[in-house]
Amino acid sequence: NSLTVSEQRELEQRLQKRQVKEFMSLFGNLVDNCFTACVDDFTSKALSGREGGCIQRCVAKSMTTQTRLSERFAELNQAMTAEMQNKRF
Amino acid sequence: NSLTVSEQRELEQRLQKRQVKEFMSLFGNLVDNCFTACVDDFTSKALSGREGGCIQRCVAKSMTTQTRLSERFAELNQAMTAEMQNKRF
Amino acid sequence: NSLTVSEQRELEQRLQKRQVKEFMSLFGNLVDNCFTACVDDFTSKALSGREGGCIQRCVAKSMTTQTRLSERFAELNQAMTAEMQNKRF
Amino acid sequence: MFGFGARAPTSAEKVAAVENELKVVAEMHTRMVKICSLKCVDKTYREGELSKGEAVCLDRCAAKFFEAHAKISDHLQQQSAQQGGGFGM
Amino acid sequence: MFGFGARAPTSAEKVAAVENELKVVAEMHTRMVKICSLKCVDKTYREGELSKGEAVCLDRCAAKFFEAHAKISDHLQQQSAQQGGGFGM
Amino acid sequence: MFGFGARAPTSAEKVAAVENELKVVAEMHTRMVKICSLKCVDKTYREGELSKGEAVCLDRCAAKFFEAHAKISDHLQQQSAQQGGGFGM
Repeated sequence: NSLTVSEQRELEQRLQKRQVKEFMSLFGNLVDNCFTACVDDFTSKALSGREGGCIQRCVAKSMTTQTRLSERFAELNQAMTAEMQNKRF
Repeated sequence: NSLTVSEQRELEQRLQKRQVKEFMSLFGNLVDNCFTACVDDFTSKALSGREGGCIQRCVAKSMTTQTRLSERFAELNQAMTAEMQNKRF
Repeated sequence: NSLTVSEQRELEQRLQKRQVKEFMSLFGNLVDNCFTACVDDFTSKALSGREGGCIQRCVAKSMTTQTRLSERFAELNQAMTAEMQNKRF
Repeated sequence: MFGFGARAPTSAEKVAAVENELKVVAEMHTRMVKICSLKCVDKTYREGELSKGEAVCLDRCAAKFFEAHAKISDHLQQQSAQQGGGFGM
Repeated sequence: MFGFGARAPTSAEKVAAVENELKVVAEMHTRMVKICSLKCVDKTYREGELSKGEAVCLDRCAAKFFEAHAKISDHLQQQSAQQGGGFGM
Repeated sequence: MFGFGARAPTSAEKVAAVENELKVVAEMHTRMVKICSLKCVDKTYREGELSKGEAVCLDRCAAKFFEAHAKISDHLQQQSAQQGGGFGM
């Protein structure tokens, strides 16, 4: 299962591409969620102060959420992997 | 439109990849649906007996649904294909 | 940033593939939306006149919506690109 | 629409064409399962089996889905022809 | 972020870079159509045409979407810079 | 399931296998973020920070998500084995 140096380099390139893709989808979901949650008044074509503030808080809160859940995910995933290793050997 | 043996082998390999991908997305949707439908109590960090039972029934029911709809799909798709053949010739 | 003739040809081929893919996803969304919005009576296995009419209006309205929003998108995207060019130089 | 121009298709193109056709059918299947589950299956999961009513609803939903799919495909072609094609993209 | 390091980009990389830019724009377009249709278009489909009110709503929604998109992009860059980047992934 | 048959895997296959494993984990992560945000985070965005209650809810939701994920994976394997595999596809 161990990779040679050139395989590792190939893998890293693919993962970098994936990361760009994931960041794009993250950004897209942020736009979806925050626009959907904050913008509801179509009597004007410019964002109101209230809408702009809501979007700013939505982005901040979403990023804290993302960070917190990613920490939990890493912990839980590590625990699960360790448990599976124990079962296997 | 008929494929040579080597083309057929290439196609089979691709379809196998697709099948793995589709199974993954099926599993993912199952997790989404059953977690969303069954888990709503966050006063504890372990699944309650009620939630666990709900998930088990959700998986069973979803698989029956999937199987039934796949049978209907196959029938309807065959009928549609036959009809299109008749129109063409 | 400018492409050679052969690079341009390669790009066009890729964009054509993407366009087919986008049309497919557009069509899929249309089916999702119009079926979800219009079909709710499962006492029969054939579409009723009301459901069929609703689907027809839904397709027409969705296409007008798509066209209108695409025009707005092109205008806004052009304005944004122009603005970014001005900032850069 | 999926023609290869004047020359004979390469092996890769032939395989891709068959793969694409199967992909279109697979996506239609996935879409149908999602929509008809949503329309017909009770989400409380008090039971792990489909009720008689749910099963009949799934069968009818599948039939209506195929009919709607064909109808929408026809409408789209008509309207694209009228508008000079393109659906605004 | 999308640099090719010190060496000159290969043909494949140049084509992929242009393709990627167009893909980002296409995804933004798709997202806008989905959100603004949801915000502005009545889903009963008693009419096959957009009402005056719906059309105006779509125009304003498109403008607000572009503004929100830029705002969110800015917020994200600021917060990523503050947190030392990464958005928790 | 992801075996390479009798022969030794090629470089491309080895890289793809590692990439695939990481992709499965990444999708699970994305899914968890989406579901737990939906379950725990208030969408009015009057505040830009997570409340204490929301933070605790996210932690518990993450733990429950992992438990449910494992449970569903087990159920699926059992039922697939009983039904002779395939999940109807």
